[in-house]
Amino acid sequence: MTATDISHRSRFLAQGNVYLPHLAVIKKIVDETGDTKTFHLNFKDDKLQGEFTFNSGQFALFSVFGIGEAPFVISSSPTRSDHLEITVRRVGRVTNALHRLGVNAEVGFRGPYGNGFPLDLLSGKNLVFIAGGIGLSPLRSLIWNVIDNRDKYENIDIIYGVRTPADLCLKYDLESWNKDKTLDMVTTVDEGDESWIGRVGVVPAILEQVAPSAKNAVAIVCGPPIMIRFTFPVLEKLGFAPEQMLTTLEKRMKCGIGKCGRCNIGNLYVCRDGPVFTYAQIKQFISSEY
Amino acid sequence: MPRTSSGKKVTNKTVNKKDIAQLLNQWRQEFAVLVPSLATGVARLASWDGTDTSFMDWYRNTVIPPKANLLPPVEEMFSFHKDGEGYHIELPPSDGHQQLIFGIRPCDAKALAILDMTFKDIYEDPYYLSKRSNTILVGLGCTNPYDSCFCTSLGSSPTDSTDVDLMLTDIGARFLVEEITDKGKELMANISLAEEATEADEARAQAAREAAYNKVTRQLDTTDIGQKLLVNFDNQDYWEKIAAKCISCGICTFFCPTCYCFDINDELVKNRGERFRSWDSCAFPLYTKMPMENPRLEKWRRVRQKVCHKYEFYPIDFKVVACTGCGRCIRLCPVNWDITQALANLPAKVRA
Amino acid sequence: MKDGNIEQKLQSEARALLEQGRVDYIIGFEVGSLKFTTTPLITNNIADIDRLVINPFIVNNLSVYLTEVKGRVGIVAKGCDSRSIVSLIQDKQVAREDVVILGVPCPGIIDLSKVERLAGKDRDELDDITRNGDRVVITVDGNGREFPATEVLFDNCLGCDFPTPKEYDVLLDVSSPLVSDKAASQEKLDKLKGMAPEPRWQFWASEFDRCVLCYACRNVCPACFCQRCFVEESEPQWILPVPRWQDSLMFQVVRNIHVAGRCTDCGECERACPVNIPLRSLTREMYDLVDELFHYQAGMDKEAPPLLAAYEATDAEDFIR
Amino acid sequence: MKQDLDWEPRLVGFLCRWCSYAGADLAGTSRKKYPANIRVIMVPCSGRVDPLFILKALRLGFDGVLVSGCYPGDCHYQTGNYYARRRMAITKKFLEYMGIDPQRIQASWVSASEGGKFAEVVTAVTEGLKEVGPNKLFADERREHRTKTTKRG
Repeated sequence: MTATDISHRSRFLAQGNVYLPHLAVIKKIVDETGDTKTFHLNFKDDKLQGEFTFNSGQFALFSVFGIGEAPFVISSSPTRSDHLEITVRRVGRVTNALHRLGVNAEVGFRGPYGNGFPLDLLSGKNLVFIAGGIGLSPLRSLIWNVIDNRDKYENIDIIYGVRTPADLCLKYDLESWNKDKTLDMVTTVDEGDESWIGRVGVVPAILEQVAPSAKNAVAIVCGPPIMIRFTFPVLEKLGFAPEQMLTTLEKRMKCGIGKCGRCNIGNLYVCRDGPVFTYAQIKQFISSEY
Repeated sequence: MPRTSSGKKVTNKTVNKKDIAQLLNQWRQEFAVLVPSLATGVARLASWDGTDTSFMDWYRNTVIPPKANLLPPVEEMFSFHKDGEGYHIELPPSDGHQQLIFGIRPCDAKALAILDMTFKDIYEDPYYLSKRSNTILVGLGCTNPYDSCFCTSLGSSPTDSTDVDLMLTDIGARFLVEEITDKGKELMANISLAEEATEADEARAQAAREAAYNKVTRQLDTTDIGQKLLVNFDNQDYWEKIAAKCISCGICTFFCPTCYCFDINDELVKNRGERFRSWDSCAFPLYTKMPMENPRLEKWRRVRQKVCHKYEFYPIDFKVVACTGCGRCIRLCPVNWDITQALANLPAKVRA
Repeated sequence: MKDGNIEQKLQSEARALLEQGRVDYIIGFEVGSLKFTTTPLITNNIADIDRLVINPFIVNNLSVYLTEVKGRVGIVAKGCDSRSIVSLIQDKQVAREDVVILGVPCPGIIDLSKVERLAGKDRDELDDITRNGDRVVITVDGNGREFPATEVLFDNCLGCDFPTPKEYDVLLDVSSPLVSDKAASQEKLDKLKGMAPEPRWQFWASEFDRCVLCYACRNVCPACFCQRCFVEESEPQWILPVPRWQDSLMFQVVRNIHVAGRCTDCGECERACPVNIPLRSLTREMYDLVDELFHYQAGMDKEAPPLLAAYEATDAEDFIR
Repeated sequence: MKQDLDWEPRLVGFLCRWCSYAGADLAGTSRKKYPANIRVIMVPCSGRVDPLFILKALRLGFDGVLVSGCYPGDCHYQTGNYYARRRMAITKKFLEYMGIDPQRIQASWVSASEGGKFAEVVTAVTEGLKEVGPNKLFADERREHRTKTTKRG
C-alpha cells in the first residue's frame, strides 16, 4: 500500500539508497538582497546533468556537508536553463553555511521530490500569481514555464509584495516580466521610500484592489504563513473556490520523502503530498497548523 | 473473543521450556539470536550469550521496543570526506547477516508491520528495510500483561500470531509452536527436540489464549475515533486540558514501538564527517521549528499531533491505527499521561 | 501524611483560593491511572478540587509547571519542591506574589522500584503498599510483609535535610518526622568515589550508552527552565544532539553545571529516566560540591542571587596556578 | 603510565585577551622558552569560557585545557574572572568525580606583564599531562548493539 501515488512525477535518480546525495557544483552566485542569494548549480557528474528532469514546483534537499540539509524549491524552469537555480535567504544553520560557500564549492543534492504544480489543471486558465518576499522563488519556475508556453494559458497576473524596496528579490526577472506585454505585473511594498514609485500596501490589500476575476482562473499563492492566511479569505471574497487556489508550503523537513514526520498538515505531508496543495486540501487544518 | 491464529490444517508442535537454550543454540548456528535481556541495564532485545534464559522468569515486555533493533536510536547513514577532487561519500559497511528475534510480543510484532508501511511508502528506506528483511520474528504470547496494556482494544490480543514467523504459546511446561510463515516453517524443519502437538496441547493453548485475553483489563473505545478526532481538531480547550501536565519529553514517542520519526544531523571534524539519523519526537518544540516560525510551538498542538497521527492520520494513509496498545507510553511517562484517559474524554461532538 | 485530614485541609484551602480569586490555577496531585501512582492535576475548575490527594506516592516536583502555567498559582509543595520554587524566584522566573505555596511536611516518598525489588514483583502485581511511621507493609497475594520505611523511600528522601518547606503560605500539617538514612542515601556515590578514576569514567560511559536523549531528565527538572537548550540550539553546534554516549554524557555534565546551585536534590531526573541511568549520583555530587565549596544550599533564601551569578572575593582558588 | 615515546600532549589554552593573552605574547617577544604543546584560543575574558568548551576540547581528543585570566581585582570587566573562578571550581571538581584526571583541567592567573609566569604555567601543565598520558576518554566506540543489529551472536 502506498499513501500517495507518485508514478507521474519526476523522480530522484537514486544510487541504490535514496538518502545518498548527488554532488552538485556552485557555478554562479547572484546577490539578491542583503540576506538572499541565488545559486546556480550543475551536477558534478555530466551524465547525471543530462538525465536529470524535474517539474516546476518540485523541491530538493541541498546539503552543506558537515552542517546539514535543507529543502528548497528549484526556482529555475525546466523549460530554460541547463542548470538548476535556488534562491536562499540566510535564516538558519544550513542557509548560513550555504551563504558562506563560493563558486566551485560542492553541495549535496537529493531530489526532485514532491508533486510540483499541476500543469494540466492550469492549462487554458487565467493565472494569478501572488507572492510575498522570498515566496516569489518557489513560483518562479512555474512563471517562466508558463511564459515559455504562453499560448497554453490565458491572462497572467503577478502580484508581488515585499516589506521594503530593499527586499525585492529576482529584480532581473521582475524587470523582464514588467516589460512583457502578455502579462500584468503589480509590485508592492509594505513600506516605501523616496525612490519607490510602485504601490504601497500589504499583499492581501493590494490583491483586493487589483481584484482579478475568478472566472476560469487559478490563483497560485506563496509567501510567509501570515500572508498566506490573509490572502485566502480575500480570494474567497473575489469568488475563487478552494479548488481554484494553489499554494506551495514550506515546513521544517529532514527526509523529504514522507518518513521523518514533522512536515505534515493533517495526514498530508508537505514533502510527500505537496509542497503544492489546493486550499481545499488543507483548509480544515491550515488555521491551526500553518 | 480471542483471535486464534491458525485456520490452517497444519499440525502444530511443542517444545519443552527446558530445551529453550538448546533450541536457541541450534538457531544461533545460522542467525544472530536476540533475546529479552537486562545485560545493558534496561530491558531490551540484545544478543543472546548462549546460556542465559532467565528472561523466561522476568520478561513481560522490554522497555526499549524492538523497533530499536531495526531503527536504532542513532545510526550512521554515510560518511564523507573532502580532498583535492571534492567530496567523496561512503556508505557504512553493510552486514547481511540474518537476525532472529526471540520472544517478541504480539503488540510489538504488529508495530513492526505498521512501521513497514511508512518505510516502504513512495521511496524505500534502505536502512530500515535491509535490516527488516534479514529479521525473523519468533513471537511469544503474553501470560501476564501489564495493567497498562490495552492491545485488545486495538483488534489484537496478547497471543496474536498475525505478524510473526513463528509463534510460541505458554502451555505450562511446554510451548505450543505454530509455524505462521514459510520462514517459520524452515526454522522448525530440523529441530528434533520438537514434538507434535496433541489435542490436549491445543486445548491448553486455547485456554491460555483466553486467559491472557481476559487479563487485559484496560479498555479504549476506538469506535469512530478518527472521526471524533477530526471534529475536535480545533477544540483548543480540550487539547489544552489534556496537554496540561505533559512535560514535552520524548519518552512516549521514543519508547513507542510504532513511532518512527527521525532527525538527520551532520558532524564534521576537519575534512571528514558523518551523517547520522537519530530518533526524533513530535513532543519537542524543535521538531517543527523553522527559523521564522513554528507551527507547533505550543504544547497542546504537539500533544494533538501525537494523538491524531496515531489515531486519525495513520488510518487515513494506511488503514491501521498506529498504536498497538503495548502501554509503554503509560507505564514510562514521568507524569502518568495516559492516552486511554485522554481519548476516553474526547467529546463526541463539538459546538459549531 | 496518611490520614484524610491533610487532604481535607488541602482541598478546603485550594477551594478557597480559587473561590476568592486569589489564584487562577491550582497545581496539585490526583490519583494516577496506574496502581500506586499519582499524577499532576492542573486546574482552574473548583469541581476538580475534590480530586486532590496527598499520599506517599506524590513523586513529581510540581514547580516544573510554574514557568508555563499563566497567572497566579496555588501549588502543592514538599520540602524539596518548595526549595525549587524559591530557586525559581531567585532566578526571577517566578514572582513570589504569584504563587501560593501549599506546603506539605514530607515524611519521604516511596520509591516503587525499591518496592518492586523487595517484593520480587512488579508494581501492578502488588495488592497494597501501606506506610505506617517508620514501617511499610507490602501486600502480595494477600500476604503482607513489613519492611523498615528506609528500605523503600527514595535515596534523595533518605538524605533530605529539609523535608518540611521553609517557604510556604499554608503549611498543611504539623511537621512529621522523616525517617532518614544518610549512609544509604550516599551509598551509590560513595561506591563511585571508592573506584579508581578510569573505571569510574568507564562506568559513566556505559551508563550513558543507554541514553536515547529523550530529555525527560531535563524536562522534569524545574531548574532547567531555559526556553532554548544548549544541546539543541547553539551555533556553533557544540554537541551533536544524537544519542551517542559521548554526546549524552557531555549533555548531562553541562546540564549539571547549569543547575549547580539550583538543584535541590528532588531526584526527579533519576526517577524519570526510562533507561535507569543513576542521574542522582551526578546531581547529588554537584549539590554536595556546591555546599562544600561555597557553603551554598539551593533554594533556601529567595533574596540571595543565584550561585553562579554571584561571587565572594574570598572564594577558594587553591586550584588556580 | 606506559606510552608512545613520540607522543606529545596537546593542550588548548583559553586566554583572556587583556591579561593572559598579552602575557603569552610577552613570553614570545621576550623569548621565554615554553613547550609548543599549547594551542591558544583568545577569549574576551576568562568569564567567557563555557564548561562546554572544556568538554568539547577533551571530546576532540586534546589532552588538557588551560583557562587563564586576569588576577582577581584586575579583570578588564571588573568581575568576569570571579565568575570564572566559581565555574572552574565546580567544573574541575565535578569532572574529577566523573573520572577525569584533574591535571587535564587547569586554571591560572597570568597578568600582561608575566611572560615568565606564562611560560612556567605552560611548562608545568604540559609536564603534568605527560604524566597523565594521552586522553582516550571519549575514544571508546560502544553501542554495537544499536548500530549493527545483525552481528552474529
